[in-house]
Amino acid sequence: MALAVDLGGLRMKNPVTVASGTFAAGREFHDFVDVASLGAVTTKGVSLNGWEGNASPRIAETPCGMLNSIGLQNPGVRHLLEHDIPWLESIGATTMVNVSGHSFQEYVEVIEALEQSQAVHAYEVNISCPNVDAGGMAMGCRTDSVERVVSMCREATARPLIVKLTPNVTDIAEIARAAESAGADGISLINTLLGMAIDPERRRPQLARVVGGLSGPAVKPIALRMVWEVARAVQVPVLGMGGIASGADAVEFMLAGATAVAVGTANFVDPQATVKVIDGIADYCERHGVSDVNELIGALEC
Amino acid sequence: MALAVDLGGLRMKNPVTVASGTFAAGREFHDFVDVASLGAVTTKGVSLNGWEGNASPRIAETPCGMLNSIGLQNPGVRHLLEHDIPWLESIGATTMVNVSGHSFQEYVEVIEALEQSQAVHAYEVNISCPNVDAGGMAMGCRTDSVERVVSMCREATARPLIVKLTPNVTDIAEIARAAESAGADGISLINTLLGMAIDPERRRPQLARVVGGLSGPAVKPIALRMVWEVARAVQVPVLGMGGIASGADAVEFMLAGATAVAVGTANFVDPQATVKVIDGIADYCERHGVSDVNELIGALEC
Amino acid sequence: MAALANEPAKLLSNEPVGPRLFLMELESPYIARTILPGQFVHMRVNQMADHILRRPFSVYRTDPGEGRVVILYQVVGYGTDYLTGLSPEADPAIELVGPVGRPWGARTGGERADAGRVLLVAGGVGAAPLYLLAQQLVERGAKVDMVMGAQTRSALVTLSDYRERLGIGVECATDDGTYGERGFCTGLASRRLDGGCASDGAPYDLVCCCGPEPLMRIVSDMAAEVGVACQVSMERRMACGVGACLSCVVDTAAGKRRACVDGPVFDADEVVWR
Amino acid sequence: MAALANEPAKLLSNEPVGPRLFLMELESPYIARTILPGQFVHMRVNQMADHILRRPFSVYRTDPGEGRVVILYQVVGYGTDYLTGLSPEADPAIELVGPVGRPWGARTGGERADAGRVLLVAGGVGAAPLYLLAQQLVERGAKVDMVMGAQTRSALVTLSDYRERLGIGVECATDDGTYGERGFCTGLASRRLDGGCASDGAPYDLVCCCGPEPLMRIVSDMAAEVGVACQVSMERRMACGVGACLSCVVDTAAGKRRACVDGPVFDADEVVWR
Ligand SMILES: Cc1cc2nc3c(=O)[nH]c(=O)nc-3n(C[C@H](O)[C@H](O)[C@H](O)COP(=O)(O)OP(=O)(O)OC[C@H]3O[C@@H](n4cnc5c(N)ncnc54)[C@H](O)[C@@H]3O)c2cc1C
Ligand SMILES: Cc1cc2nc3c(=O)[nH]c(=O)nc-3n(C[C@H](O)[C@H](O)[C@H](O)COP(=O)(O)OP(=O)(O)OC[C@H]3O[C@@H](n4cnc5c(N)ncnc54)[C@H](O)[C@@H]3O)c2cc1C
Ligand SMILES: Cc1cc2nc3c(=O)[nH]c(=O)nc-3n(C[C@H](O)[C@H](O)[C@H](O)COP(=O)(O)O)c2cc1C
Ligand SMILES: Cc1cc2nc3c(=O)[nH]c(=O)nc-3n(C[C@H](O)[C@H](O)[C@H](O)COP(=O)(O)O)c2cc1C
Ligand code: FES
Ligand code: FES
Repeated sequence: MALAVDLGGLRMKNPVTVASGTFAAGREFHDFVDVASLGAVTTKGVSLNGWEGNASPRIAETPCGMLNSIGLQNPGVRHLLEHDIPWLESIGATTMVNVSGHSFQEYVEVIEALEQSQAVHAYEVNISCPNVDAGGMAMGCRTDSVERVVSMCREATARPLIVKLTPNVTDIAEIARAAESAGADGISLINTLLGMAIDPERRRPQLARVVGGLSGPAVKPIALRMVWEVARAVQVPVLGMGGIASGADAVEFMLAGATAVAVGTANFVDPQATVKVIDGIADYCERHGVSDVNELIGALEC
Repeated sequence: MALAVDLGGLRMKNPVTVASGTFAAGREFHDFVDVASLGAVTTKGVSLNGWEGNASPRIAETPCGMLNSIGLQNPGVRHLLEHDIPWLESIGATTMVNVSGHSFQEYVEVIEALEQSQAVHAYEVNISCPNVDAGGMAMGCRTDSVERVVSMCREATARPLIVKLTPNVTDIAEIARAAESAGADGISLINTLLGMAIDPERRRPQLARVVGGLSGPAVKPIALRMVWEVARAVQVPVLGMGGIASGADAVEFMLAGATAVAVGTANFVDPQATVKVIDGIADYCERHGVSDVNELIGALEC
Repeated sequence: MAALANEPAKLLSNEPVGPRLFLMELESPYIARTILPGQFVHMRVNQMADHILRRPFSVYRTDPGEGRVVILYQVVGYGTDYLTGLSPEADPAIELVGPVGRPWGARTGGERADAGRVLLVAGGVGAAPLYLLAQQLVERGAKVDMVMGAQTRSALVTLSDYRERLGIGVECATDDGTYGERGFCTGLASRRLDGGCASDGAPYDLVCCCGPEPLMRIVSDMAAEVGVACQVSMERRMACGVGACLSCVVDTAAGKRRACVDGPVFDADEVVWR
Repeated sequence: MAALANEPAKLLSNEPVGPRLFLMELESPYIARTILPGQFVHMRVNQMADHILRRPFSVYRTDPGEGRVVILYQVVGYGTDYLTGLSPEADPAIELVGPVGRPWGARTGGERADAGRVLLVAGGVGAAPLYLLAQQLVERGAKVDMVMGAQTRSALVTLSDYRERLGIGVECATDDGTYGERGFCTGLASRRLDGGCASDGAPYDLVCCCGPEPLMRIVSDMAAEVGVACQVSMERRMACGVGACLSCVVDTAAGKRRACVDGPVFDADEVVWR
């Protein structure tokens, strides 16, 4: 059975990568799964000189989901290039780096730094983090800023450029079209939904930062709808995510139009979730007489 | 203990009403709870001449939530006035009617018809239904249309006018301010989040209408965040809803800034949910030495 | 009809009885006492917490004296699969909303409830909601014949109850031919309708059918052809189960009607089949 | 350190042992064999499906030969309450990710592991993650004293294990004075630190403390004052439990560090208390 897909120029041996920020750069999960067997590893968001992130508590559990307000804590692109990329290269992983910045220029500089490594195979430009004050989500909510940052990144690289969108918008298709027109090779969605949790006994927010990003099975119906809308609005391939925990979930996203999918919060529940999703897709194809997984993309009948 | 609240002129004996569309006009739940004991009954959305609604299947279960695409099926405002309002009046219920329309003018006409009854105590103007093609959500996503429809409704009545917002927007606070400036006495939120569910085995959407509105515990973190944002953005009171199933949930919404709360999907899980929420709020107040429930409104410490 | 209650129910037994078929016995005195043939219960099981909705099940048998109801269920998805794991020892928290819905014969009142010759047609677990009706009819001295279809012999789990407890004549069809006629039970139903009541050959007054929608449609067409009244029990996904949410509507000549409280039993000629 | 595994674990027993305190015994051979004192397991229980995250628990005792681990847990919220309902008969699906984390003494390597005189300070269930350490120290011939605080006498559920199984001298304080000194155990700890090791009065080489954060802060201050090295075991809400998500960070002199894999044991002087 053929499981390989092409995500805007990124050749993936199967349609499954991880959601940035839920898998670090893979090493922490290597005791559980063969990280090189994933379609790609998407690394935790990285900025130029690193960020400290937000205060603790940074997570809260919610019904069938969780909130996080990590705030893109990362040690900077140098550290990634020196410690993580070489390890990923050594095991033969396909690598997509999730790129962050506090300014348009910072995105470009991060990409420029990463261009030096041959072991970086694609970029996922995160213009959708709800947990940082500058950059992040605000940037991803307006077509003009989306077009600008994507164009600038586009000029900085010829590698596959995937743009990651925030779901906290009125019209996701419009944002996706803006990213496409500015040169994106693919659209990745959804990042987390802005949410909040309160401890009524203490009358306090559960997160130090008050609000955070919702992920996990709870958001799956919203993610699926947005993937479906975006896949019909753009020509470039879509990387779908949001609550994927099983092969069936992944197939649903592909039927809705995703070329590839990412497993996020599910890694916390089951550190072997990624390989189970890959196996589940393969099983599904076998049961349904699908010889090439690409047949599933957008095959929803409605 | 004082449980009464004032929702923009609507006197409620306690802060708990029901989410429109989950409780019909109360009669179906009267075997389970004393419907008159609720702070208010919010009736199912009503249009001028009634609508058929969407095809079946109309619901799908999702992780900790459900999708619905009922599509505002209703028998029209005459039927409501002849059958439901008199019953609500007879049991002594406080009644808020949820108003729908396919055009700005239809909203006004529905309100005009309802003005004839003294037993209608407030209006909840639904500019946020994701399940109808004309009117509904699209109208609630833009400040100009929100201002226009709310102004028109405002001219039609001196009764408390609560405007119900859709969460499917980039900036909920901006929409709330538009409603307030156009004369709303209160803001109600959230309506459902647009979502989708797929049956991978049949490769078909689970809903005949393909997309539907997500409700239930899954959406609570998003609802809570939006209530918190809106309560800080406007002066008028907020009616909070989205996944409320317990007294603790209700208290969280009040701490975030809601003056009153609505129980929706939880009615399906437990037909006594409303009274349990009321009792839970009272218990909480007692345990925390709160003598007037109004003390909870916006009392979040952060 | 009896007022609705949300009754805490005690699980007494829960046993496999056929392929993906289980019989669950619950102590639920109010519902056992008040439920009418064709009505159902809307079941909540507490620990199914990520699956928030209740599940509707017909009541198969009752023991009003002992306050017991019996449900026959088939495993088709998460909820029914979850049910199979429940044991009386673990004392799971179960609540039943009931008795819900319009019973068999309720539509046109007395006439049909007094029907003298009734043909029951059941497909699969559709045999469950017909049992209380059959029992009532037998008690009233009506002549009752039954046609029953199932995938295979071992799935005919209600057969002995109908035959032995009620003494009803039942003709069977199985998809794989392991019992009775091979194929669907529509052939049997058609011959019965043509031939009339098994005991005296007189035409039936009423056909009551429950099973997959295609079966119900065919049977309702056949009944219409020979001019016999027909009722069917419709299944829809249900949220509230009490008539408030409009999630369960069935297309009828009179517009969209709620399966939970305007049904589940509908006059077949009212239904607009999809 | 041993590689991480996600080991299916069989529940052997799960009994109340004190106020809101339960002892759970699990068969989990790999973890029983490899876990080091101070490390923990990240537990998943399948039916807690609406609560999707795992819960971290220290391993209290082990029986490596029999492949068993024992967890002492306190009921504080949904998950721990849910655990109380599990019984071996129902054979719940439990998985343990482990062994996770830096163990006691690991920071500065050999020196501390060989510490000759160690004071253990435990508040509440903080006594659990110190037991394997105490056992190891006793086996190595170190002199170990312990100070233990709890709300009330019946909550001192680990006391007999420390005293009888390990033969350690333990001084106690209870909030309500029902056993030992009345009040917090900080007074006892302070006097021990001043007085030195119970058997010979010589100063301690190391203090290991686990309990509520205010207790750990005070003990770490006291240790610093008398110049004794101190380690603490930090609790944070954890998502992945394996170092990938950065949800569990602790503020330290070296910046934000992950409690799950850079801890849970930290050198007290590194921690920036909040
Ligand atoms: C009035 C009524 C009486 C019923 N009586 C019985 C009975 O006596 N015995 C029995 O075994 N089953 C009965 N059913 C069907 C039963 O309710 C469903 O099989 C059950 O809800 C499925 O739950 P699940 O979680 O296992 O399946 P899910 O995982 O929720 O769904 C599995 C499949 O079943 C479909 N489905 C889910 N709920 C319903 C529903 N309410 N109606 C139709 N299809 C549904 C779904 O669309 C999906 O395709 C009855 C249904 C109704 C409406
Ligand atoms: C490394 C480590 C080892 C632990 N060892 C033990 C042990 O041996 N025995 C024991 O009883 N408990 C131990 N805990 C604490 C235990 O993990 C929490 O009590 C448990 O996760 C609470 O789950 P819950 O669903 O019952 O509570 P929830 O309903 O999730 O929360 C209840 C309260 O506990 C807080 N809480 C939740 N998770 C944590 C956490 N991981 N750390 C701190 N606070 C938390 C919440 O913020 C909330 O205030 C340990 C925690 C860590 C990090
Ligand atoms: C703890 C955590 C950290 C995250 N960090 C990042 C990040 O650094 N960059 C990014 O683009 N998305 C980040 N995300 C969002 C995820 O990549 C993903 O878009 C989202 O969680 C939805 O998928 P899921 O429901 O499968 O987790 C993070 C999510 C979580 C839960
Ligand atoms: C079955 C169903 C029907 C609904 N019908 C309406 C409606 O007619 N008018 C309206 O304003 N909102 C309607 N809603 C939205 C609810 O009133 C509420 O805003 C939403 O469900 C969130 O609350 P909950 O999570 O507590 O259900 C409906 C929701 C459901 C589930
Ligand atoms: S299930 Fe709610 S109206 Fe029928
Ligand atoms: S819990 Fe994920 S890094 Fe510690």
